[in-house]
Amino acid sequence: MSLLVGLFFAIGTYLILTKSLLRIILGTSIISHGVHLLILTMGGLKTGGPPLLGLQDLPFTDALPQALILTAIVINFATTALFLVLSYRAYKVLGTDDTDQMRGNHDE
Amino acid sequence: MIEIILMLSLGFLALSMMATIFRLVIGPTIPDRVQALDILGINLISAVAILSVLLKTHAFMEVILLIGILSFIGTIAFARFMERGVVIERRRHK
Amino acid sequence: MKEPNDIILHAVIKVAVVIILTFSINLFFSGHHNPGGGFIGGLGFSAALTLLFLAFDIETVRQNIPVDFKVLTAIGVLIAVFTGVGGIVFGEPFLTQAFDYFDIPVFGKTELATAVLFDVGVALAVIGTSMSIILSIGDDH
Amino acid sequence: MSWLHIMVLVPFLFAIIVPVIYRMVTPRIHTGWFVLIVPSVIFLYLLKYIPIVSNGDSVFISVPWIPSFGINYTTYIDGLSLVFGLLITGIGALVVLYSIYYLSKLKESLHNFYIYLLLFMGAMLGLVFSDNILVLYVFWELTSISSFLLIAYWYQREKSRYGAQKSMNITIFGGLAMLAGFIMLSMMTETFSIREIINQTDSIYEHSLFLPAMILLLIGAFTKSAQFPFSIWLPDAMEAPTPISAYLHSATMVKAGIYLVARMTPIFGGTAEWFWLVSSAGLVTLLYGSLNAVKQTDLKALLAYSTISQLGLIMSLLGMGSASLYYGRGDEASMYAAAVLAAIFHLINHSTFKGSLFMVVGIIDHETGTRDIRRLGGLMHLMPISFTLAIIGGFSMAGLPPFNGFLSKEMFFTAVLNASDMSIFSMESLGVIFPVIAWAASVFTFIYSMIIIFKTFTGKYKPKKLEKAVHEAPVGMLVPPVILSSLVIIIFFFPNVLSQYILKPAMGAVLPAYSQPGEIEIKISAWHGWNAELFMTIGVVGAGALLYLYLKKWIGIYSIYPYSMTFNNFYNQGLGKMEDMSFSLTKRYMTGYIRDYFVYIFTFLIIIVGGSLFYFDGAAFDASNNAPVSIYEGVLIISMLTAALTVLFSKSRLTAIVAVGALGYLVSLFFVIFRAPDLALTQLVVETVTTALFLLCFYHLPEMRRKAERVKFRMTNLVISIGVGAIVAILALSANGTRLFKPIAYYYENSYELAGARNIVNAILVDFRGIDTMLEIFVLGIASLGVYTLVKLRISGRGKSERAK
Amino acid sequence: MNNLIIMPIIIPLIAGMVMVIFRRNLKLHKILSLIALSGSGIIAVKLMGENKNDGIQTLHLGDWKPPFGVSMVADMFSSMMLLITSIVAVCCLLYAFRSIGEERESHYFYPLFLFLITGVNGSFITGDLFNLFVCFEVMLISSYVLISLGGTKVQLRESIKYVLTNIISSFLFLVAIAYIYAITGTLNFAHLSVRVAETGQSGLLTIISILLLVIFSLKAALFLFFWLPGSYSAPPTAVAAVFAALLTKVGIYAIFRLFTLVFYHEPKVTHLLIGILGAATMILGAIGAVAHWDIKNILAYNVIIGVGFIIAGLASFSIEGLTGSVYYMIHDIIVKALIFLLGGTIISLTGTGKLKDMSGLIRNHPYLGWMFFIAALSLAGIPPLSGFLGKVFITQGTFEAGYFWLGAIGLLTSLMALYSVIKIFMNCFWGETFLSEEMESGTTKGVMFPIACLSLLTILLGLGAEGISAYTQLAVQTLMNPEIYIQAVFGGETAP
Repeated sequence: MSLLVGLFFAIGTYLILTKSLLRIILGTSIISHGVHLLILTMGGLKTGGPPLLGLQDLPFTDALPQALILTAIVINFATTALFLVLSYRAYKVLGTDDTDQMRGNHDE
Repeated sequence: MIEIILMLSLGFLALSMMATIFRLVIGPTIPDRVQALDILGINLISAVAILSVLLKTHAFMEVILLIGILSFIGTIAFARFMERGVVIERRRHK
Repeated sequence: MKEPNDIILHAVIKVAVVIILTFSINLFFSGHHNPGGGFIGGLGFSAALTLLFLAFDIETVRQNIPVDFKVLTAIGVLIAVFTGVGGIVFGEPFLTQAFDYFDIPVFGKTELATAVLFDVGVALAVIGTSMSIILSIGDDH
Repeated sequence: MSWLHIMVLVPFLFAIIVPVIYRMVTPRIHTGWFVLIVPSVIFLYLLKYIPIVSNGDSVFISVPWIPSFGINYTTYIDGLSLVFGLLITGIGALVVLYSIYYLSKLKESLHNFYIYLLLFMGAMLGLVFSDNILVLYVFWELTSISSFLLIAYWYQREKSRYGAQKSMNITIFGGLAMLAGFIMLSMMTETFSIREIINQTDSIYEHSLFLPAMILLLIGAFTKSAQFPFSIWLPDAMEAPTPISAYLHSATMVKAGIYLVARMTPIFGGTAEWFWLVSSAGLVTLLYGSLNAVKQTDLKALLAYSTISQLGLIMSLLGMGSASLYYGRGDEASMYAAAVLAAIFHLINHSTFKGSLFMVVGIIDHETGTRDIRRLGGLMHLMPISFTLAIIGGFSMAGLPPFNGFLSKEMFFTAVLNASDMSIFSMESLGVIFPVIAWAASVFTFIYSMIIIFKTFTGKYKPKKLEKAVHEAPVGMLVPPVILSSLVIIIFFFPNVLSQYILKPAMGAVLPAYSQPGEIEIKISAWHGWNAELFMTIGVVGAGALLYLYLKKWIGIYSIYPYSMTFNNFYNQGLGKMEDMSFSLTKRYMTGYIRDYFVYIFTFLIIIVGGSLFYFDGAAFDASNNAPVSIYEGVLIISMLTAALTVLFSKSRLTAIVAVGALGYLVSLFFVIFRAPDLALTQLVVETVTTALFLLCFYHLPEMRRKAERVKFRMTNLVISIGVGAIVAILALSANGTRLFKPIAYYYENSYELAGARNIVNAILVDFRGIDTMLEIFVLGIASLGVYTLVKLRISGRGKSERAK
Repeated sequence: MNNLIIMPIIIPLIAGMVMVIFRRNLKLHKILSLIALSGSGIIAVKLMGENKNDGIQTLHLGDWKPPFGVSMVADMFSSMMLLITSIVAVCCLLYAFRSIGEERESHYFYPLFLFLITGVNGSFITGDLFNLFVCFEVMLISSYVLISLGGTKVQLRESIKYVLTNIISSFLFLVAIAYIYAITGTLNFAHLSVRVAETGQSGLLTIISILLLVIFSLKAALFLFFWLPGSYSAPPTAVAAVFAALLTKVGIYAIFRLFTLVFYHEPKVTHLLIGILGAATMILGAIGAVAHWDIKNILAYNVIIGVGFIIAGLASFSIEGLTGSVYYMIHDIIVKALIFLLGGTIISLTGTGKLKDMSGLIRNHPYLGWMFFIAALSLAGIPPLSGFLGKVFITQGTFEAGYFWLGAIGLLTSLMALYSVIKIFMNCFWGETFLSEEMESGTTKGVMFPIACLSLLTILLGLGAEGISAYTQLAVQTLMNPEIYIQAVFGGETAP
């Protein structure tokens, strides 16, 4: 799992380092998956049943990371939505999705 | 016994998913991809169902239902998009 | 563009929306003990609404559901906050949730928890948010 | 709060009401008349301390300011601070009087001028009377600031601004160095009080911070007192109105450095380092100033350099006098103690004659419209009084009798001669330099003094080069220099009165061994036989007169020394270079290109975290906690990777977006496997919505142009991304292998009893960590507002905003 | 238990949401936002009083025992930050009333402003690592919206950089949280501190603390400040001022919290690294500040210098250094807001930010000019203004820790900071006046009051430093002794 997360991070980072805005956003998406999986992994994998009481008598998996991930997913969703619209507007207004052309003049 | 069958079907489902993803990736037309996505949804439903049996839990029932709904909405949205070029219309009849 | 013919779509969706709404309400209430909860419930709800928007158009839906979703969001957040403030009123720390079991006719033994109220806030906020995002973008085209 | 504190604060308080007065009286009365009250009153008030101080007593009154940290507004009057206090207020009063006639009440914004002036006066008084080093520093910086404002009083002029900035840069730099020194001093002694520090002197000699503190303090003192090579700001400060030059840049502010050295002498004095640093800096400055003064053509610039030179003289005297502390008491000690007395004596003398000279130059400037020596000449008959004043001041500066400068110059010679006989601090071999430099510098001092007097007042009158018809200055403008000039003569005839009541107490403050009256007998006399000093003076006069007469023959030597090698040039070039280099450097890394920033960020992350991984050998792999991977999961992982790589290599937007969506679904499947139904649900829905948003926003954009990027670009990306991935993975593995504690989550397993919920995750969300959820939906709400405003609100262009549709 | 603690979060939150509901009533927006911010200010004062009398105040949300629920902790440091946040926010708000324009106002400017403050306040009082993340996100997402509110080209361009950088840092933050949870199994600061102390700060924990440092550095603009100059020059003045005053400070606060409360066992590594980063930040910031001839850029780089300097106090990890940092942080928040407001006013007057295109403003705007002068001096820590005491103590702290280079760099860069702002003053206010009052593109009407308030505050804080010394000493005492904090959170019981 950790390796998978690492790979997600590597791919995401590569995407972020490219010039196209869309790829950058996709990169952040992939990284976010990586992050969520990482939190889950760090909570300990497959060590129990689903965190629902009354289903079975097994010990439960660590529920806290799941709750954290839920919050993180939602927050990430909010951020991504905003960022998407932002870059969409930026594309419309600036006429490019190439970050290289978004440098801006230093003296502005 | 049942477990082995379940495991096997899981494996097949996985293969099916790989195939679907392959279709998703190479396309070549948009309907191809939309189809692939839809199939992926169905595959997911089956996979979750089998997993539930394997894990002996009914905790994932909602998941199954939800996947169904989403895949439904997704298909409609894509259909609409392909027909009109717009997903949500501002006003239909001028 | 040819005049659209959406009769089947409309018919199906009208049914589907009801089913989805029911399901999402179920998800919402089951959240306390089963998977689900305010967030998913809310999203399911907004999925149903989205279907409406898909099938019909923004103006039509807006006429029938005259809700400013941003206001809905605000109300949702406020509800969530005020369930917390309730704790303060009773001299407990902020966000102290209470629950107890009541015998209500028809439903039998029912648990009533302020956490559900909190979840209502969550659901409203989620519905408001997702709808207003979708509508904002949809409006832009 | 005693009267003394109030006296220090009076200038500040008065500065506040000056604008009011200015507004009330402006067309009728000159605001200066009201301001004049302040220094006069304080001067008179300070006079009452003379008897106290001359008895060897001191006054110490403390008012808490920030007592928690031992920073108190403590005033301390002893001989040294009294001398300065009297100078500040005495000369201050004269300067205010002079300014009333110098600055027109109609044309100038007088309120600004007097506010700055009062600010300065208060700061200076605070500085000299303060016993707390931090409070001293406060006032010290205030003098720099008020000097900055005064130099740039005519702020429309480019040169004024330049001079102001230069003085500020240098003096504040010095101030900061001094602050560092003070901090070290307080670290050694655990106190901010100068008196307490002096009491602990013995214990700090061996401290490792002793020398750094000393050097830093001296940098502060040298910058303020325009010692070489920090002197370059002083000539440019002459852009200030002349009363200011007379006041700040010759009589008071520049002497703050002297004051500091004198104040610190009991702490640092008696060591070889202090002796050498102070006296050699002084001597070099003395020579440098006098050499440079000769070549100046602007009268004020000439005076500026002469001030530098004289300050060097005083500084070197203090340095030589510090040797007295090495001996403690006794004959040798008193021999060197005389140097300190001379220093204070010359300090006063210099204030009198230099103040008067500045005022004369101001008069010349005021009446002729120029200060350029080449355009002046023959003013003797037109301005007889000014001429007389110039002679008195100039001769005193040159060290001729019967003026006070002669006395202190003689004492200076005595001091250097004594120093050259010194047997400590390696003076046996190097001591001979002292008299040589002193003599040479005195020769040049003589020359420039003559230039001031004779180039301006004798020779041919050149009316064509002047803008105005020249006549003598109004009486009011002459009064202050006349008073100062009379002092010049009076002091010559009655030096011992001054010595008795003012100089000796001051010396006692510098050399604690002599703090009680009657400890030492030093008699200042104009005539002390045909000794070496007298011959030196005669030599100075002779050589000086000769050189002055043949000035034209050798003045060309100065042009040999290239401008590019001067410190002034270093300063200008340095500043320019610094800005240019800063700009090019900043521009180089602040490209505005987000990829570059990410390259920095990730590289930094890799280096720092990777480096520490390596450094701590922190990677700890422990497979025992790792879950076994089943075939099904393997397939899933491979699918996920395929999807992720598809994103990486896809050429079409749609493919990439869909692939990310698929990835999301697969992740949700993972959540199912890992027994997280809530997560799976959420992930599914969120992924759908996100993908929909992606499509909505990006579908209409043109296809991605996959420009063939350079290999280097891609390699960089590759290396960095692998690095990031590796670090995350290694840390994850290590963390997974190092579970030190039982997670707190076990508590939640009682969620049904605690929160009435069977779904633990939901219980955590709405109850245990309800605030997170509350804020999370809050974030959602904000995001929806953000999306809305982004779509709807389009303010185009700058300033004028118009709403699109 | 003290429910007051949560008030600074929920008051602006509720007020903002009410405003969202009544979107069209702008008057209500103004009144409510003022009330909400001053309200949280008053509560902060009250909290400070309680801190002084009764020690650290805690609130265990939902009445769950400390490590299990989320705890809110208001120690003196947090309370002071809360108070100063409210003050600065009120001033910027007053400035915004006159300057922000109706378009932005009707597009939720005031609610967003309040939400930003909510996030900032939340970050200051939370006692839980994950909750800190959430509060950060509240703050960040409001700042994303605020920075892009208006949708001009510059805003869009710069906000993309800003948002992206912060998204990445948020991800890394989550990653670090995951690691910490895996190793220690807890998220509560106090509990973390206990557990870390129990096992000793192993190499792995130190590495993760360094990872956290990197993350907060991104937020605090410590060394990784590349996003800052651009994004702080894009939004309207009032917003830029709040950003400059508060956003980086939240990152700094987090660094302080973590490295005094949890990861304080290896100061020779972590704190030295912090010091090096601080020094590099100061140097690069100073270089950037001298380099530019544009008001916004100069000021933005000055923010960076300030960050480096505050951090230097932490690096020293001594009582003096931390005292200095606390003082300097308070000072910096005020004076950065002040100078950004002033700079924005100048730009709105002249219509340009380029120093070479302006001159002689002091003739028509003497008060503006002198306040700028005061702000400039205060910025450089010239006594007796507010930055002075902080400067002295930070320098002393670094000296006592043996980091003489750090102190020296701090002093030198403060000189360069002074040079850069005085450059603005000299070029903008001095010189020949060629812009008559009629030709100006903006006015100072109405915006002078908040500026004057802040100017007065910087003077008073300098002269009356004694007034808050009791509080700063308490704050430092808590920072230096993690046990006090732990004790307060667990209320005497031993941590599980």
